[in-house]
Amino acid sequence: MTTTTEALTRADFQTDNDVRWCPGCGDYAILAQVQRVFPTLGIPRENFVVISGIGCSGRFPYYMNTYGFHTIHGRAPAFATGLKINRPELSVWMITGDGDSLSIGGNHLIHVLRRNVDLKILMFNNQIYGLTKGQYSPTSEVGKRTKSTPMGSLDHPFKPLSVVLGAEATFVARTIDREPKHMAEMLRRANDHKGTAFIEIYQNCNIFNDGAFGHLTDRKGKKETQLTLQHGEPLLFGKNQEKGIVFRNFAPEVVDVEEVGLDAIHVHDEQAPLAYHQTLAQFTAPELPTPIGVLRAVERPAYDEMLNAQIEAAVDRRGRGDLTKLFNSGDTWVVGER
Amino acid sequence: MTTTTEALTRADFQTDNDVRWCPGCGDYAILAQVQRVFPTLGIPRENFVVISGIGCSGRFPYYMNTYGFHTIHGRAPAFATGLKINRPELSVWMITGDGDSLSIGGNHLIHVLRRNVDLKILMFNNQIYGLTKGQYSPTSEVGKRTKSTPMGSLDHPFKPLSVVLGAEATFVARTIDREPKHMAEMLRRANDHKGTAFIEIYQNCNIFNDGAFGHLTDRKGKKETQLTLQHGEPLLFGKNQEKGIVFRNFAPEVVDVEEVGLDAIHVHDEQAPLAYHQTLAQFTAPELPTPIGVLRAVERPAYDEMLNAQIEAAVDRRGRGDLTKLFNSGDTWVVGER
Amino acid sequence: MTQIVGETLDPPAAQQGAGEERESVVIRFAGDSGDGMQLTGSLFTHTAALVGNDLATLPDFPAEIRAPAGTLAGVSGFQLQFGSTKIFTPGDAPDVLVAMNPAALKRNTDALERGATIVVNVDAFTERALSRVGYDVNPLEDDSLSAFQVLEVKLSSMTIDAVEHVGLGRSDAERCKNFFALGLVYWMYGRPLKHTLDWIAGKFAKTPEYVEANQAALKAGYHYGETAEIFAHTYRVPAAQIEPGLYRKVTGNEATVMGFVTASQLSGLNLFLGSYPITPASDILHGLSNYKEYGVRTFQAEDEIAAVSAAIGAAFGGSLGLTTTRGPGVSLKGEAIGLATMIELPLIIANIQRAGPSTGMPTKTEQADLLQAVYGRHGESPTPVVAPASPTECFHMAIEAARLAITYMTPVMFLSDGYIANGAEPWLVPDPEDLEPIEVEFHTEVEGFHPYMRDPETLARPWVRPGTPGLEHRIGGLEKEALSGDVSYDPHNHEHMIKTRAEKIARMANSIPDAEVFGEEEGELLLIGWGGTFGALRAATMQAQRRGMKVSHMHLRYLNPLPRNVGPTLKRFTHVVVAELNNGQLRRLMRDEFLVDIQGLNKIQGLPFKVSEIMARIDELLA
Amino acid sequence: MTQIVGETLDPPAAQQGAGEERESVVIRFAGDSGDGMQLTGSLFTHTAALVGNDLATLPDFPAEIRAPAGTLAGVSGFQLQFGSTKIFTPGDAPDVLVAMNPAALKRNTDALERGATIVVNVDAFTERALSRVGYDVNPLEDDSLSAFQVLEVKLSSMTIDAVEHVGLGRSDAERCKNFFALGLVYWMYGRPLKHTLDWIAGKFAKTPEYVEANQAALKAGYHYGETAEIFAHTYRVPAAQIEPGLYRKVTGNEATVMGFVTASQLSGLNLFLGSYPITPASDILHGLSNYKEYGVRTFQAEDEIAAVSAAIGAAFGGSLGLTTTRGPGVSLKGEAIGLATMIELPLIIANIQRAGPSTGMPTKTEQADLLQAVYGRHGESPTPVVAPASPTECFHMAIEAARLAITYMTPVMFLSDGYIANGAEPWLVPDPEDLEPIEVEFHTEVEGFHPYMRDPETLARPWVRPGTPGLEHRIGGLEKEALSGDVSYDPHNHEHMIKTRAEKIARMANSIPDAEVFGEEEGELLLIGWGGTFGALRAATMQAQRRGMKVSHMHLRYLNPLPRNVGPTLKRFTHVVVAELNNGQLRRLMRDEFLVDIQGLNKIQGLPFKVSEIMARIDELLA
Ligand SMILES: Cc1ncc(C[n+]2csc(CCOP(=O)(O)OP(=O)(O)O)c2C)c(N)n1
Ligand SMILES: Cc1ncc(C[n+]2csc(CCOP(=O)(O)OP(=O)(O)O)c2C)c(N)n1
Ligand code: SF4
Ligand code: SF4
Ligand SMILES: [Mg+2]
Ligand SMILES: [Mg+2]
Repeated sequence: MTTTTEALTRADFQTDNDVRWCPGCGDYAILAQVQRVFPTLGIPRENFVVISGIGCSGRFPYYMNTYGFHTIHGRAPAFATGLKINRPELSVWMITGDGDSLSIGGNHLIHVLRRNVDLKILMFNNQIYGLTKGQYSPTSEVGKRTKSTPMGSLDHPFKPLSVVLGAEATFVARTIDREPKHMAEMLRRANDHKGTAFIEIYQNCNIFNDGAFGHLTDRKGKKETQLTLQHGEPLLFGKNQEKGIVFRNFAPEVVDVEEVGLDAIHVHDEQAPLAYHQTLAQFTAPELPTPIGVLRAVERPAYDEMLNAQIEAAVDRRGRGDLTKLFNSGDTWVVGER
Repeated sequence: MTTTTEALTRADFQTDNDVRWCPGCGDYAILAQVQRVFPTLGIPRENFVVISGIGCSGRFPYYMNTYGFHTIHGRAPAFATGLKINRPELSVWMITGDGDSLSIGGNHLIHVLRRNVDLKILMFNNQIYGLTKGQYSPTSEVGKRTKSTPMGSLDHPFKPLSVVLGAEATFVARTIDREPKHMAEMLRRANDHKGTAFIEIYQNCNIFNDGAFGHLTDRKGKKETQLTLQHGEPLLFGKNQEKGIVFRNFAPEVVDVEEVGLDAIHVHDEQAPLAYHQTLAQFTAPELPTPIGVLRAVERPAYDEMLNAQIEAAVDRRGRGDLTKLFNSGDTWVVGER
Repeated sequence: MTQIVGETLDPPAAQQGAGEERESVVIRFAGDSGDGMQLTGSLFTHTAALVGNDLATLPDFPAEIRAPAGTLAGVSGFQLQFGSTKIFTPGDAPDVLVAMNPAALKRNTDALERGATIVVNVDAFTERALSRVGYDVNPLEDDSLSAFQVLEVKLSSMTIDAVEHVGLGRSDAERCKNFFALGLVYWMYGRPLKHTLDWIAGKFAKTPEYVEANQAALKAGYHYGETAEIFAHTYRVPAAQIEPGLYRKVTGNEATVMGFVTASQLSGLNLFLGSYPITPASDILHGLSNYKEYGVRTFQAEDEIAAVSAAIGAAFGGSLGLTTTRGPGVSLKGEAIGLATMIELPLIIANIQRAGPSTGMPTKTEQADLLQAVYGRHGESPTPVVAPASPTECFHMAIEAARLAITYMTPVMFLSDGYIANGAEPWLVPDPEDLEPIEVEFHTEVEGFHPYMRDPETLARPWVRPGTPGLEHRIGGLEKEALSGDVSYDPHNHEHMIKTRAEKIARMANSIPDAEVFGEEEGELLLIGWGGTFGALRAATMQAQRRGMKVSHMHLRYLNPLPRNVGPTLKRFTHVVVAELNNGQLRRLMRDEFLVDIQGLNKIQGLPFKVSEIMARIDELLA
Repeated sequence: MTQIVGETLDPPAAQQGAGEERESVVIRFAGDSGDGMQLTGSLFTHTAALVGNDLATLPDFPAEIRAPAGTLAGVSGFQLQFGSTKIFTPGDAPDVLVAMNPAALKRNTDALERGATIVVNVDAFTERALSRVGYDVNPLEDDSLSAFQVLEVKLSSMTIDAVEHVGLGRSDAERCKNFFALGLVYWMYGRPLKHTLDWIAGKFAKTPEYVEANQAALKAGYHYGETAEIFAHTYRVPAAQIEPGLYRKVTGNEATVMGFVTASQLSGLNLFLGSYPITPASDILHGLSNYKEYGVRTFQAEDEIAAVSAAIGAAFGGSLGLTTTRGPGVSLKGEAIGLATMIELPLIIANIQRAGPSTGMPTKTEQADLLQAVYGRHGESPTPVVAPASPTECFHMAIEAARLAITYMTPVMFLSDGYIANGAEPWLVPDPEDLEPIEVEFHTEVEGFHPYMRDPETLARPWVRPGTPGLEHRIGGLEKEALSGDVSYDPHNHEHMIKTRAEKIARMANSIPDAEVFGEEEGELLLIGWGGTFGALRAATMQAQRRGMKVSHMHLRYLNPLPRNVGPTLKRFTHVVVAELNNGQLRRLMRDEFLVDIQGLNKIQGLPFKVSEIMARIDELLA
């Protein structure tokens, strides 16, 4: 029974449950990183709550020795909202998949983001429905052949970060299952953000969509394909950071840094107008590198804080309610003994 | 019984049903405009289908003498998708409200847009729940006092055009109930677009949210507040078109045209990168004028067309299916008389 | 505003004695949406209450927000019954109809019985207004109303005359005509004006000319009655024998709101409401959002699924989770309610029923969501159901719903209906001290803890708030291992858990009261009802009993599980009839459970029962 | 691939005569997910079919996609029963268990009865593998398996030896061990190898070394049986008396897919499926998406609500609208199904039930969504329900669901379950000419048209395709005026429409067949069942009848409305028992309807009935 946070280690967050993901699944790496980062956040273990929807990712809470809630498909943002409003002192982390969050749960996701409820959302994007055995998902590329699309899928995929930016999310980041250090940093950044923090984690489903992010994780090629974002730093990538991004009339262009000079390269700004972040969200391989890191981090009051402030204000203004006051208000009259 | 389109007039599209909106409601103006534009589109009356969700706007189909379907709250995009896939020759128009489309129906909306089903969506945005008597909606401004928010609403409102752009809508426009000519043009543009056309129509609810768009419809002030978009034309507004918009590092700025010169003013491009359209969607009064017109119009194959093409391709490849073929496939064996 | 029933408010002694005495009277005010009929009715109600009558009211709103003036769709009505005995319903048929225009007359004549009095605003019977609602001939001029006593009053023009001295514009002046009409009706029933005069003075304090005009109109109407001698009779309705105390007029929805706030106070839990607006449940959202100083958190969600899910999230956090809606919303919430059943957390789902199926007739009442409440989820997911019988009872049953949810760690369905939600009654304000606390014990003991260990009596599992050190555990919708709560696919464990969840709900019967039998414990006919049909059933039963018929009435507030005495009771009657505003839903549940050939008295018209309809069936069966 | 049962496939004559004759045999292959047990079982099945046996099969997949190798969670099983008489179920308990590793043994020993044969791959019983599944001692080395005949076979090493000459790597070689095991079992039951050898040749045509290795393993297994003399007996299961014709092995889901495609062809309507993936319904989506050349449009929607809504949109357009799901999906679709009831368009909702409530045990079977199917929507929204009784019957009942939906213009619920969805049977391929067309008439006549006019017999309203000139009209979820279909709030119209919609469904009883009574038309015990319990109930009934007991079996394919002969029939039996895999759902419906004290035989373990469980109840009642 640990109430202090001092002694917490990764082991404190592990459960006895057998981990039931497929061997080789990217989910393992994410679990490990979360278990490593949680003990460092200065939060008592009992104040963590992990809430998930349904999917392979949905099993996550069972493997975290915290309070956990494996809810129903797509609705985790709503459960988490109800919890956080009532228990603002808890650190609420939501785990979801690309299907859970963007297919059945798309609406709850965009609403929680616009409300900016103080939650941390980790979206495991494997571009497939894993748990139901491999149908295409809302993030699968057009033409994907799966059991439900033998002639190839037709739906233009969502770019998850584009969707969440459309909803004016206050914190938007992306990381990769195979980049543990980067992931740890993103988790910490999310934790520090007051409001809804959304992290898309590219996650390999080695059973139904193996190698979907191979171009980003391939040790040799990844410097060419990853664009690591750093606030205040120019948008550089390539083996020797020799390539940069500039924008002309909203259109990104890859340029040779030597040619244009470092000063010409666009400097990343987490607080820039949303359209800039939207541009980054639209970057698609192979034409452009894939941005990794915090795209956007801006401040806006959190819904749960504001609601609880209203409660306090009402108490201040009218005094704490009691039943006598409650019953005796309204239009009343007395009937006397006759 | 009209099967030709030649003789169609507004009256052909009117029904006997008593129109049951509140006197003065902005919905009347929209109805009138739709009834005026439909006969001009060269489509037989019986090929129009008007599908709605629930809300004051949801009554729209009852007043249109076409095929009409008043469905359930928020799901109209899905009904319309099912219809259009099966009956591509029909012209399917969807009517929805800000609550219907962005509250309960937000997910269906973004999915129909990413799929680019060939539908025309008219979203009546009155920034309020009309039919349920005046609760705040997902587009109401923060701090709105309504029956359900006596101390003011807390939720950061959606910018509908931002949300639909996040979903990579192919056609995005905005018009106003009080601008009938502009509205007619938008309706025609939507009709001509192949794919999902989304028009946000600012609509005054004179009962529960009167004057929400007063700054845009006020005869005197509107030149200062409306930014009328024209493809290939600079972003100008003001009484004498003396103000213009430029962008610096994704941030819009209002400039004096004379000062900077007309050439410096940003030229509107319906096919520009999405981030540009997203910038326009983010314009909020009073700092910036409100863009009116077609923000974005790009081409992408329509879902229904592609699906029906797959059907044809399958028939071409395998021949039209018949029952004998169906039954006799798979692993079979014959049991003989014994 | 508290007033005391006393001498100052009594009508002039002279008049008191005048008029014919009536046990009860039914009045309906009807006019255009803009005519202020709801207000007029409310003011009459309040005066009746102050005079000491018992009463019941029912507003009848138009379906449209603002239907065009003068149309049938725009007619707004308010009916009340007041009397010197216990009043159970707003009345079958009005004794007096006040009709402010032809539309109001047309919409309401069918509701009248021979001999009723109609007060019409004859000024409004213009040719245009008549044709607008499809009257080819003026009904005041043919004999179509010959069964009634029609009083043609120039309400508009007399009002304009009466307030002329105030100097309002003509149309503003005319808008006072509802007070003229009210004054007239006050005179008919010997009612004092004082309360209404005071109310006007308070309401329009900032615009003295309105105070003057409205007061003048009220008095003018009263005096017109006195002087014009157009009434054959005036009536007297003496005060009722009412339990002394402080009263407050409440609608069902208001009582529901107070009930849930009270439950939260009695349990010491914060109340959390997750809701998505839908008429007529929205008023509960509106009401609760005004009680922030009671720690009530309201959340207007993006849809019903989010609303119920947030309420479950709140319950997981240790708050009292509530979600309010109407039928279509319940249809959407089924999956999440099933989850609450599995994770065994308290949750209240309040369904203010209206006429279905689908969107149906959303402004009309019905009781057709009972089978959905009991069976409307996949899998074996037993759900308790309670239903208040009257507006004021919503208060008590809301508390009961919370008590059962908390005590048994389960979702509970609270079924109200449009009829009681909008209907109003006087409510004897309780003393908070008399209310029993709801016991809540959050588990904190680490030793021996298992998430699914159970209270031996109630079978409830412990409620643990996240944040409690050492009790970290995980819940979810997959089948749980008994005790540990771990995911389990064991066949016998599943059967055990299914049976345990069912048994837990069945055991609730131990902690709910027996159903009251009104009348003899055996006899020829047992009338069974539930929900808002109470008043009509009780009134009919009393009528039948007075006529010597062996009829008893059992009204059920607990529908799943049923109280223990229901089965034995119904076997003691020759006939058992379940009367409900649906196609026979409680009847089905009871036939299955008791194998008794229960008959149905069913009305599915979007309207409440009339006492006479029930009497007709009683007569038919016992004649 | 069509093969003909004939001489070439018969086992060597010498062996034919050998072995003890058995009427039927149950075999279960069990191993790790990667061991190819499903394939092994399927190949055995196919050979049994070719030899002329009747049979039934049931796969048993692990809940995890890829559980770690060697774990209990990762065990994959395939059970089949084949015989010389009609086979109704995959069998209660295996006569032979093939266990490829300790996990497979541990998971399956409970299922065995005394005397069963266990073939174990002794090579896999390493210390590490044993401890992984919690065996402290090697069960092969204590006496825990003494009730069984255990055959320890070095499956892995012998396979490696047998295929050595092919030159595969060791681990590739080892992976052929399922064929070694299959060969061994073939020898035990005197089965021919030819079909399997051919299958291997075809399957691995591109990699000849696999052909060689797998064929070698198969033969080696067979020869090992022949030479090793480890079997006390071999067995002979003669061919069954099977109706001659072309057969095809189908699972319930495959038959469902074909049924809906066939319904579309028979009606001339395009089939549209709106669906959201959910196991075990997804296979219907997968299956139908392969039939595009039949005009089948499949739409993987963003959720279940969109899926059903799109299907209704398709029906509005004149297509055959279908949506497929499992319980949680039905819980979400309730509101839209209610709309379909109101607008009276055909729609089929297929629910492949699994164990609930909530997420429940999603890989286990159950029949607990019946009450939801009948009552799971707000308001009075009667919904017909049909349920196939076996895998092959899914074909016919899918067509029936479509026929009822179209003929009566209504949503229809098709209730399958996980047991029949994944179970397989031989299907006598029908001649398309023998299938009755489904009549569809789109209304086009303008004269006298009203959207809600009705067929006097079926009460169905006309189906009009948008695009039909002159018939423009509007539909929706608000109550409809009879005939015109305009929005109506008229009280009597509402009651009329509620009753009409109910009557329409009730009249379906006119066009559905009487329920077949298997056995005498009266007697001591009537066993009633529905859905996938058919096989076990029928087998038990036959067993009881053979023992002279007066037991009959009535299996219901139409659950709402019930066939006309159900009521009269059950009154002719002393005992009536409804056997179902839930807590008594059909039983409730029937008790309500018939007021008969129907008893329940209920199993809620996520597993099908065993014949012996039913026999036990029969004995108990009739002893
Ligand atoms: C209401 C409901 N519909 C459908 C399902 C079936 N289902 C479970 S998970 C899932 C999709 C999972 O995809 P994703 O969110 O990408 O998670 P992953 O398994 O890939 O981690 C679906 C369709 C369900 N459990 N509940
Ligand atoms: C499932 C369901 N939930 C709630 C409602 C109640 N409802 C009807 S319309 C509406 C919102 C309408 O707002 P909007 O879409 O903005 O339309 P408006 O009336 O303003 O045109 C709501 C909450 C409903 N009809 N169905
Ligand atoms: S199916 Fe894919 S996502 Fe799911 S556990 Fe296996 S590898 Fe991971
Ligand atoms: S409530 Fe508002 S939106 Fe609805 S009809 Fe009236 S004015 Fe129009
Ligand atoms: Mg996924
Ligand atoms: Mg609105």
